[in-house]
Amino acid sequence: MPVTLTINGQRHQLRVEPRVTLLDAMRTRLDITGPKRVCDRGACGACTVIIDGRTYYSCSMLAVEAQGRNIRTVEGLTPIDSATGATSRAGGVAQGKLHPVQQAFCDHDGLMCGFCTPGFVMSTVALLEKNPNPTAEQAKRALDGNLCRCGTNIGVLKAALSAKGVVRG
Amino acid sequence: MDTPKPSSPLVNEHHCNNLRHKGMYVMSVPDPDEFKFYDRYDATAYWCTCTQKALGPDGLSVHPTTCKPGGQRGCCE
Amino acid sequence: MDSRAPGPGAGRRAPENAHDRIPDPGSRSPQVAEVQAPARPPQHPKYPWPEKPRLIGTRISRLDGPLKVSGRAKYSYDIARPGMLYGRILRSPHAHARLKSIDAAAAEKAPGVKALLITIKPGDKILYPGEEIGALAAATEQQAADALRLIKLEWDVLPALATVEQAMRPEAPQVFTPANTRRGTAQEDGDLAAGFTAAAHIVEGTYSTQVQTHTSLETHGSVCEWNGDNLTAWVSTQAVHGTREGFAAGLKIPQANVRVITEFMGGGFGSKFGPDIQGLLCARVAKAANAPVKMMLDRKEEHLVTGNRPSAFARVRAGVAADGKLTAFDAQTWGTGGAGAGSDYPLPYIYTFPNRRRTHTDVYINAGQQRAMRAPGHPQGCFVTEVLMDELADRIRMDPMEFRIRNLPAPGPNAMWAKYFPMGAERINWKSRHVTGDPAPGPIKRGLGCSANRWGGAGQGARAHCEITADGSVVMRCGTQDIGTGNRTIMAMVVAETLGLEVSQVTIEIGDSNHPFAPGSGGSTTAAAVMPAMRVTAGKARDALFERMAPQLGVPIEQISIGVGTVVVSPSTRDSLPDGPAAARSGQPPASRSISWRDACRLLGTVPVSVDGQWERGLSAGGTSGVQFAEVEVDIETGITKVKKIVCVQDCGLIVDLKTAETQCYGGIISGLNYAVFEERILDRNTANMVNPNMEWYHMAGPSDIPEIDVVLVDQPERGVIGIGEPPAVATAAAVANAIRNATGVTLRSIPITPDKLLAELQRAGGTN
Amino acid sequence: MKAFAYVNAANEKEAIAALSPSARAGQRDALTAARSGQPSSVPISGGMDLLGLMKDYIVSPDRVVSIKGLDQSIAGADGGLRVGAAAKLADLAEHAQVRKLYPALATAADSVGTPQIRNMGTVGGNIMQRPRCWYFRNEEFNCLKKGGSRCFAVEGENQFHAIFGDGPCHIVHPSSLAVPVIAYGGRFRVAGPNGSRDIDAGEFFQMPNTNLYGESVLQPNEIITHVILPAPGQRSAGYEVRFKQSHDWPLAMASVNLVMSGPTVKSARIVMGAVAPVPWRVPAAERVLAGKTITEAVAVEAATAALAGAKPMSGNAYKIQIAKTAVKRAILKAAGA
Repeated sequence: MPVTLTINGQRHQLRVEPRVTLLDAMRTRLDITGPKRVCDRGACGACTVIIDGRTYYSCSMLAVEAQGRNIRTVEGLTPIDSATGATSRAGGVAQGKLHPVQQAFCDHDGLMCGFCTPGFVMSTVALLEKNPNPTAEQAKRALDGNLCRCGTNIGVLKAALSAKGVVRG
Repeated sequence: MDTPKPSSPLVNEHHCNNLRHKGMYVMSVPDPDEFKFYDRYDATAYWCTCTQKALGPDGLSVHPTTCKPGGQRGCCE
Repeated sequence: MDSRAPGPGAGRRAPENAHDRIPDPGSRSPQVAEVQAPARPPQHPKYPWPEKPRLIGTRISRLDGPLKVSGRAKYSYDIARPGMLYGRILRSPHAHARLKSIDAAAAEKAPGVKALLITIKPGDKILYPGEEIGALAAATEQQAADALRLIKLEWDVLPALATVEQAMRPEAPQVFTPANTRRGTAQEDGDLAAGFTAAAHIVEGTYSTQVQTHTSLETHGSVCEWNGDNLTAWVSTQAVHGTREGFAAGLKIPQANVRVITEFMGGGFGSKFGPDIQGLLCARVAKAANAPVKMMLDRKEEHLVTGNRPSAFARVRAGVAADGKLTAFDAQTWGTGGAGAGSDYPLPYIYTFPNRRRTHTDVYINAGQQRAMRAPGHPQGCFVTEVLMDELADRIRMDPMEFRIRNLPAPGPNAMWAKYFPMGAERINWKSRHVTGDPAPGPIKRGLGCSANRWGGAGQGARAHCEITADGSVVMRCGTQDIGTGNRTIMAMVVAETLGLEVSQVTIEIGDSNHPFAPGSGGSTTAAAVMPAMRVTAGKARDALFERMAPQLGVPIEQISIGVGTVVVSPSTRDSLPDGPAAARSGQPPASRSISWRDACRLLGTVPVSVDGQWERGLSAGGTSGVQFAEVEVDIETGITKVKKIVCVQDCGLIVDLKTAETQCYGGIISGLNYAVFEERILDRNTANMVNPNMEWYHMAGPSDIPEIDVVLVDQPERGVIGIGEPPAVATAAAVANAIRNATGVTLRSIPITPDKLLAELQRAGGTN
Repeated sequence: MKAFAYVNAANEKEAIAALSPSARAGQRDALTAARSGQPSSVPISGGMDLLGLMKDYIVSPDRVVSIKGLDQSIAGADGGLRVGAAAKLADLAEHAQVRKLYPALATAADSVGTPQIRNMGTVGGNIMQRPRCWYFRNEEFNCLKKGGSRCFAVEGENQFHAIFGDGPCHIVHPSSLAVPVIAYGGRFRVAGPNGSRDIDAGEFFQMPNTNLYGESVLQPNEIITHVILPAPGQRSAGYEVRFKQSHDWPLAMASVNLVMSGPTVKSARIVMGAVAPVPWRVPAAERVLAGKTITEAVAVEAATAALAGAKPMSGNAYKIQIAKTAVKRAILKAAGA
């Protein structure tokens, strides 16, 4: 069925079966692969996106049900710098032009293999857009829907508590 | 030149050519002190490179004691 | 090791297991190089580590951080190729069964299906749930899943072994050939009877650890694309070269025809060293469909078939003398690594029991097989020994840390526990530790515990290629991979250090089997294998640059050296390394001149510097030691443990990037915390099917479960680089278990320490309220 | 997940029409479909639970009817509270009046899952979610609830299963909200082909020996539209014990609602969650509190009474202690002690 999705401010029209999740539509049809498929059951947070200001598990929502809503993925936080481009080579993304949360994750090493990272970044963005100065407890609770297997949580928490300049959503 | 020499404390030329374990890819330097801190042990996970599983082409489990030419297993090389 | 004292294990004898006897090596060459080499640190490397490094040992942010935080890092799971199909694997729903019939006709004709492959025939037996029996590829994921369900299978379901108890029963059905168990030979040393006679106290008990699965966030799998007879595979692997070899062997094609790419990789923890059966199936259906195929496993498959840490059981009897010296250790141990795989682990761990005996038995059950998992064997041995140590310490009423120090093996650079224990004690406020059983009123009991760990971590064999071009670009290519450790970043640090550049000026290309050979990333060996190759190759490139510059500048090569972002030409002779000893000595600043890096490289014209280099002795080592302390709060009315703080004192030789090294420790500790209280593969005892193959009931710590973690990294620059992926993961569970014991006064000899176990012990000890 | 047709219902009426047997291609009888556990039309709201069931092939409907058009308001009504079934759990948890007047409800909403689940999940969806029993949720086990012949938990892995109820199925009811709703004496407003009716929350959920294939009296062509609570007692609270402090299900929880007469309890309602196939109200414990001033000893006495009838399975006796603690602490929390 025809589905129109508004992702990172861009409208995408596609035809998908009703059973296709928002996550799979983004990943397999639109090459938006920041959101990851990890547990595929709403238990790990790697697929987290922000819809109308709130975090959602995109694995647990049908694409058809996401129509008419403002969907933000991790890609939307950082426009691609045409000078460096999003090459697959390390360091290719526009240095110094990251979203404050992304920058804080880099600065505080809130990532290792990086597979959970887009989800954690989005949960942190949603938290800080609502509450720019969270306590450690508030930050942990806000991130409780995300899991990391490498064990980057210490860096993630430091990033969440130190990222400044996030605009209230 | 320090070219790694092809030999292994666990699997050697008397074993099936298709027997594999992680150490064959990682090439860590044997630690001469290791057994000062505990006795010898073998925590190794083995697999067969033909099947890419821990079971050989004959459906039996892969292990250095059985993956040897001349044994009962017909699949060995 | 201290040469004055014989090592505590000096008399330890090797077992008589056939595969432990090492026949004379060195005649024919197997396909895979594995190394037997002297590990003694070498003497005078041509390119030694700098005495006063500019970058090494500092905190540098991950080079691939921006790509990862922006979602633009493309993992194997993210690869999309034109015309790509989606593959799914047909698996056994049973743990032990014989196939009666199979009918795939409907699936073959199903919409979107382009290739179908059945690898089982009636009469064949499967040995664990999820065992592979076929695969197909279809145009969409949904079509692939639909088609899979159209395949009709009829089975004779056979009795399955779900637990070690079931498998070890004398009347158990014989599921495995030649038997359900494989008994090892006893290892013995000293005089056990005399040891127990000398003991003032004896502790007896059965200790156990669970099966845990790797649960890498990126599942196993690949995208396979054929171009004629050539295969390109994007694989989530810890070993691009090993995986190339595996594809070639499994598919019977030349390695020259295979290219494996792993630009980014979402965790492996020891479970990803080859294409695996799913890689072969992916390549085969891609060939049959004549189209690229993506075949990534789902979470359930990942739990069932891609590896796990074996369980461990130990029936132990151990003695201690009145003076606090260990006297005797007698253990029967067993465990399961699944269907036909081993489960051995080191025991007793670290501490010196002069008289001891141990026999291990591998027990096979109908479950997916074990694979190497973050310090294979060590967390098991550490848990059993360290909990026992606390029990023994209590018997002689000695502080458990003092007791440990009294029974340590001789110190050495790889055995620094006696120094680290007091360091950690200070930071956890060990002075505040009460004797076993928190006397404070109320349901919340607080406790402290400690434990020790060791690991090897020496690597070798990595090769690299470096190019410096006239525009000043530096490209380093190496067939290693960054599995999340920060390898890419520390590689750049070493290259930049050597060439006087910033890390951002260096391009590191890894994760491709077309690059020069480097070993797989396992055993905490990557840093120790790759950093020397970086130092040597960059050093050679620098020398080659100087060689090319010298005639053009009209100076002898000895007068050219590296500055910071510059090449320095000085009239005096000096050591070729900018940061070498000679540089430090040269006091006079005569009329040297600096040429910018760009200008210096411009002299190369159209022909770049292009050199090969490889790992050399003297720049890396193995053997690490560490201690950990835990502080917990246990609610004795609910059995819920909250880990409040972990202190970790850990060495790892020369620290390259302090930031990523610390993160490795955090990660190891959190994995140990999961092992202590949360995660467990739970099999239905009647069918051997896993009941929690998900991330909901397979418990893992989330943000609110993470304690404060205090890491002290001990820099040992004189030892060279040593890996640190595994060491910090070893000791946490034991420290937490000991802290829980200290808090509650009850001994938990089994992890994970879940509320049911804790409440049962509390009940036994006299009730909870 | 099996393919299905998608219907976007604009309102209640359309939703019910789409869910009704007559609207279905197969014309199968709704009750037969319900008994088989495989209704051919199912409503979707937040979708968290349904998509998981469908991905695991536990439920494979032919038609999915979106009911997001339902009321999502949270407002005072008739001296009590009316919550639209489409209200998000996050909104309920953060609602100032709810937090003040119905703390057990707010606590329960706030402890559901994770921020993402609370953002997506609705009140109606939480009430109507299917059990989390790992035998029910794994396709390999054809358990009683799926039309099979046995409950695998009985002789299997039952550490998270029920300690009350006589089976034959031993799930624990998964809804955290249902527990305080019953404690507050609430009711569910249900819409169906014949209009709207209210059902007492305490009568809404059904034991397996009454209804093996579902967990409530709701018919397949009915939907919950509102949760309606009367005025709360002067004191109330909820307490949940969970294994992980991050995302997890409760090992046991309790909601306590006290009508006070000065410092004395006039009447009490105590409901436990995660201990039985339905939210488990414990009149014996309520009676202990009646006429008493709450002290630790009284709370322990009530908690002991609450668990007196527990019939643990082979591996979950520990939950008795945990549930006892939950009840005790909920009572003390409600009393402000």
